[in-house]
Amino acid sequence: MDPNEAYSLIDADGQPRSKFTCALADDELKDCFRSMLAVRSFDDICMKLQRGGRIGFSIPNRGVEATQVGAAAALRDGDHIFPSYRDFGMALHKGVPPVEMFHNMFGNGRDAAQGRQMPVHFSFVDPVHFFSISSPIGTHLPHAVGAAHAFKVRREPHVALASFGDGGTSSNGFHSGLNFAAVMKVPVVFLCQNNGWAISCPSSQQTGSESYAIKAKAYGMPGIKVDGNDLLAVHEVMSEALERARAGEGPTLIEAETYRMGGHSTSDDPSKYVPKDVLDKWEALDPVKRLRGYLEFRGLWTQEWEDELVASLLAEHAAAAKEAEAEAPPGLETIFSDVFESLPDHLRKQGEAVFDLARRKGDAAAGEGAFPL
Amino acid sequence: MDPNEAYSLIDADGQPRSKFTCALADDELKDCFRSMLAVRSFDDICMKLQRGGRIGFSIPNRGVEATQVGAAAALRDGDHIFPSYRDFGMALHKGVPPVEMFHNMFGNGRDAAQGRQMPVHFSFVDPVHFFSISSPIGTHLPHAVGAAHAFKVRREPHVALASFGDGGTSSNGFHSGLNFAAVMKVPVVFLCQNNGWAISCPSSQQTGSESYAIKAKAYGMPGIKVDGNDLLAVHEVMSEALERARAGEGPTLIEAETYRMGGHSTSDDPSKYVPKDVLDKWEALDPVKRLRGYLEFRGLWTQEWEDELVASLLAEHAAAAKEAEAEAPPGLETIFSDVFESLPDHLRKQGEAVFDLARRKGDAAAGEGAFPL
Amino acid sequence: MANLTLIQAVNDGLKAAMRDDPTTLVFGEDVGPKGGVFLATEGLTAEFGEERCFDTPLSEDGIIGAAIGMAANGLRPIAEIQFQDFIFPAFDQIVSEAAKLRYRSGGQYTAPMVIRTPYGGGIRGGLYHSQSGEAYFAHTPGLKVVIPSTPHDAKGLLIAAINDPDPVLFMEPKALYRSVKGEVPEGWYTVDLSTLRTVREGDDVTVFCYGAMVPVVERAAATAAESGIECNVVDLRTLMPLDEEGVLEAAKSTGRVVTVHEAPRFCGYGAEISAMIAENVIEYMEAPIRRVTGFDTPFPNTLEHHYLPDERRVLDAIEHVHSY
Amino acid sequence: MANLTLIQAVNDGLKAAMRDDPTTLVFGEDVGPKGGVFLATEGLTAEFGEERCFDTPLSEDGIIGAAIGMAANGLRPIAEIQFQDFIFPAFDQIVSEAAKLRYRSGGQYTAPMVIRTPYGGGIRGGLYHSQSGEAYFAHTPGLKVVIPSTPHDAKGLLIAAINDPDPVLFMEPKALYRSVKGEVPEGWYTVDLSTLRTVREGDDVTVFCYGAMVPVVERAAATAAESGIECNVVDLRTLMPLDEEGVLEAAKSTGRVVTVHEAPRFCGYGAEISAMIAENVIEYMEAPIRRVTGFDTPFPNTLEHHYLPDERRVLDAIEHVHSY
Ligand SMILES: Cc1ncc(C[n+]2csc(CCOP(=O)(O)OP(=O)(O)O)c2C)c(N)n1
Ligand SMILES: Cc1ncc(C[n+]2csc(CCOP(=O)(O)OP(=O)(O)O)c2C)c(N)n1
Ligand SMILES: [Mg+2]
Ligand SMILES: [Mg+2]
Repeated sequence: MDPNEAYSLIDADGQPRSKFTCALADDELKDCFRSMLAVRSFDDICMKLQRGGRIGFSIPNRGVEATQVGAAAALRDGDHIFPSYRDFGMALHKGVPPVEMFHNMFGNGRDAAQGRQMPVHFSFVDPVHFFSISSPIGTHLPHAVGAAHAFKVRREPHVALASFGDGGTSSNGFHSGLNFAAVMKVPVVFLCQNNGWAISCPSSQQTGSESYAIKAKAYGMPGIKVDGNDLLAVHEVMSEALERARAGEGPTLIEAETYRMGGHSTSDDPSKYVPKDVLDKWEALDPVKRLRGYLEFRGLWTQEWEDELVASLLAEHAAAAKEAEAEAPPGLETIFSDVFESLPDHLRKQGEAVFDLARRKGDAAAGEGAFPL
Repeated sequence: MDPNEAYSLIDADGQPRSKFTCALADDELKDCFRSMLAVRSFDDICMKLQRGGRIGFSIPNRGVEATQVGAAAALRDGDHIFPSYRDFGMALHKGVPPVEMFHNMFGNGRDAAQGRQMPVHFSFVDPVHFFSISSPIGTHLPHAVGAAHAFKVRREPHVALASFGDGGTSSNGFHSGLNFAAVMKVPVVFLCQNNGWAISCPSSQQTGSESYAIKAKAYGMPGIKVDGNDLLAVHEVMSEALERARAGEGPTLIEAETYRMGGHSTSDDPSKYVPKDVLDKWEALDPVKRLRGYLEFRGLWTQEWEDELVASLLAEHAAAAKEAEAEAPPGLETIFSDVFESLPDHLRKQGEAVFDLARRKGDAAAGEGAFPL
Repeated sequence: MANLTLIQAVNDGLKAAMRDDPTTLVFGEDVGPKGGVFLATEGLTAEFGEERCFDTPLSEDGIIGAAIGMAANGLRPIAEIQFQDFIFPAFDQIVSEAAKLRYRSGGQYTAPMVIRTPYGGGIRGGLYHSQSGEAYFAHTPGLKVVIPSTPHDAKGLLIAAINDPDPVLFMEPKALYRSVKGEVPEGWYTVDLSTLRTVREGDDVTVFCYGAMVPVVERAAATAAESGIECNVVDLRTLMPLDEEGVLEAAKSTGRVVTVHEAPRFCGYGAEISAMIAENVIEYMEAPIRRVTGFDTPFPNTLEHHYLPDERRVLDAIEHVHSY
Repeated sequence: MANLTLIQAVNDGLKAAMRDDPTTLVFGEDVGPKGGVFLATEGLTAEFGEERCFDTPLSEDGIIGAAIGMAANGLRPIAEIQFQDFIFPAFDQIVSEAAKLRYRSGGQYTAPMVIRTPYGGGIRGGLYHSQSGEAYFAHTPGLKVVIPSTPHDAKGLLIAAINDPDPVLFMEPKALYRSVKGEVPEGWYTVDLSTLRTVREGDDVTVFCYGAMVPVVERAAATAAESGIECNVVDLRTLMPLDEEGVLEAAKSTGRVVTVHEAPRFCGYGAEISAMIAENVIEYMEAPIRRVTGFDTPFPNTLEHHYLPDERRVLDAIEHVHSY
């Protein structure tokens, strides 16, 4: 395959471009469609919560649902995901309960990370290893390589998936991660979600290369470019890459060409830099519409079914958000725990001083600062 | 050109592989040959000085002379060199007086850097901009990019040459440097001297890629592989890359395939990891022998001429070494100067304390530690 | 004079410096058309063109590395690191290269450049949009470290940093970007580096602080004054090279010292202030030297207001050293 | 018991740990067939195979990044950084990732790993083969920092670090690699982290030190004793988490304190010791708290013996605080 041409199976309306066999069974296809709607639902609610000042921050995911769900659907039990902050679609598809995700969005005391991270910086071990997301771009690529090495030395049939953006390809971690992966020949798949932008930086200023997939040449691994708005194509190339990895044939770089239809985050105003006509072009390639078209072509879709799905997702997510919002914030002691496995003396003392001061002078007041201002 | 095939003009005996026009005039060719002998002479003396305990450290250069001299010969006045520690062949060819280099090898008070750096970490502005060498691998690639940007904004016709090893391609600076260079389209040439080893790490464990030149694909620039023991070929591909850069067409990555015939440094024992048969293979491809053969083919060489050259170089270098060894070490105040342009109070005080203590308790004694032990 | 926020003063300072010196240029992530995520660079590409204000790929290593090369070859780069939390990919370039270039080349090559970066908490940014890294850099010989706390200083110190012959890390307290306003002279002016600013005079307790902690300390000092404790509040402004004499004088003048910063305490900048005093003027000290700082933990999100020193905590320390 | 050099003890410790725990593995630049540039890893590939001891490409970012992923997925990586001077390309991975993983995931993911790296001067290594970076790491919440000064401790602390559930930076004083020898027990044993070692008892002056400065301080203390000054010499061994109570007790016991390290003074580790004392037990201090350190300059080459604290300088400080 030419790493500069995007591989695609269905067209803008979801019609098959040519004869092909779809590896996904009917219920799997429907499940993927449900997950794409779930991403949209989760996304919408978060946007509303943020606009309403009830959570501090969110990351829009509209436009990139097929890449995330298609990739997640290709994984098997035991595979690990090393995600970036935009990848919550993968978590949703893998069955993470939305309420757990809302605990993070509200940073409450039931959040696995005790509200220590910003919203969308998830971390799960169950039902899927969804590695703790950090903000610094690209650092998790070598982590995926290390985790994959552990699979290899334990002779386990699992693969690590590292997912990142077009901007991420410029990071130190991209270079060291891909280089180490190829030299160590470990079971890892690198998924570059080329969504057109790194905040306001377009791909043309991110790299001089013909594509992101072609960067694989620098490391001696296959580089595949796929239509990221075509869930079937994403699923197929991901599945092949995962099989190569499982067979001990080493890593693959996949570029999924898609588009970020919203802003970078709730703090961003994309109208300052995104050309309207480009948005329109991509709107026509909407991934949900395309999978819907294909489902219909396969006789798996009715409007009624979709309406029901949307309604039940909304109900579920709204209830989850409500539940999370009602939770208490983390306890003060969580500032000091989890720095080390056990609490060293100096942190015990710092913690005691906080409680002591609160007793003597009252509690600290929350500030007014909001994310990026 | 195929970035995985090394371009070559002359064979192991210096005979032209096919008809070609040599861009180098007779005197230039002879000058290059002289420089290659100069590198060998300088190298030999440094090795002897180190074995004799008179300098602390050196870096052998046997085997890579054609790459360094061929590249340097292609540069024009005003071009800047961003070298690594093995690149003193470029400085010699560009006319840096050997005695200045020996001041550095002995770390004496006439060393431009006041003996602050280890041997072979040169820095010159005259007669050529030979950027201050630092030990950390790969950091100077983005420096070359920045310097090239300055040429570009000032509309100067100069080029920055960044030179580094095969190991250097794994560094953060390789990735950021090449990426920025291509995006910014600045006049810079990246010369990867693939000498087979990064200390004891062979290329097969440095990268999974088919060649180093092909890494250019990841950045969208031409990648050229050249026979690094063939001075004519190196000179030709360098000249073309420099012209492209001067014409505003952006950066090029050149891989010069050569071989490090000695150890990594005077602290290294290569017999622990270098296979003997590989050494023999490369011995047959000796770059000095090859240029000698070509000079003879052109009727420019006699044994007598070479003997005279060798003798005069030895005399010059030995005298220079002697002069440098006799120089006094840097003054104590040089510990504190050049941290900032002017001496801040706290450093003035720290310096005064050193002098005060020396007065009261005598001078500090030199330790016995030697480089890497 | 204009009444500007701190971020406006930064923007104004950049414009003044760029108008003054054609070799200056600004680059970093999103600093071009978008004008920076905090709008510090708004309008620069429009006024100075794409050659003098431009976006770079997402690599701090590349940003700082390229800046060093530019600086060494006659330009005056002003690089932006979007958040100080993201400066670490460039740590090698800063510590190994920018900081040591003059020394290791005997002054043949130098790196006169400014790295601007927002730092500190107070915006619900969690672990990676809140950190204060000054101690890492102040500990690195060859770097200057500057932190303004007022719009006036932000502009004047920034221009001074740009004019300085050495690499300067210019840390901007993002919590103050829009929360403080002040009079800022028009056009080009500088505030000398390595000078302290006396924020408030007082004979009872000396409080050293900088950046976003300055208004917190001011509030605490005002409250302390109500109960008769007069604080001598000193804004350090330049952390390296520090006006050590000035610090020691201020410490001696009251014999009671509190240092306040957001960064973790252990090996934080406050430790140096304490150590300097304990080494040189300990005999004047009438109380323990207290530090009010962030905790020795990563920076939390929901509970950030407990992590950050606030008026309560500063006041408590002032009272403690006063009544000791 | 065997009489080993410090580097032999490190090698022995690696072997003991790798024999004990099959999930341990060693990697880095030149650690395989060559056995490391200092021979710390000699024989490991031969004994444990290429899967458990191997060379990596030249990228510290990759070495540490991969180690984190291995640690988070059930292995016990022991990564070597060839010289601490070259740890900075991995600074982001260490500070942003290894140090913060447990905190930011609420313990769902952790990074139990060891980073071994030779540090310090005394081998004519100039700017980039001599630095001491402990303050950078001790200031970073979430990391442990360990520095042995004897063969016995090198082995015992290393095994303890490998067994520790948190990321540990294990800094080896390369100046002592072959210059000290000592009795080292055979087989597997640990020396508890966060414990001090009393090197010499004395009632007059307390000297805190670690790593390659310990023998320097010992010599100075021996000389001081000749003129009747008895020093309490404390080897800190674990810099983070430090046994702070032990430090304060030792400081109180003499009321006169000197701290010695190679790293630059400004915001160096010694500042924290001074600050801790000035904050908690200043009333016991009978003299200024002195620091004997490297200078606030990059590390020079020809003149390194002037840069490094030596017996003269330590003795001078001891005499000064003693006679104060
Ligand atoms: C090392 C680092 N530098 C800068 C940032 C600030 N930042 C956050 S997201 C982002 C753009 C990322 O773009 P891309 O990788 O394409 O991912 P996308 O947001 O498009 O999914 C930037 C610059 C960061 N998080 N980390
Ligand atoms: C960042 C960094 N890591 C490690 C080292 C130690 N080191 C010095 S030279 C070298 C190998 C370099 O190999 P290569 O780039 O191929 O250059 P060569 O020595 O072969 O010319 C290593 C690992 C270093 N100098 N810098
Ligand atoms: Mg993107
Ligand atoms: Mg090499």
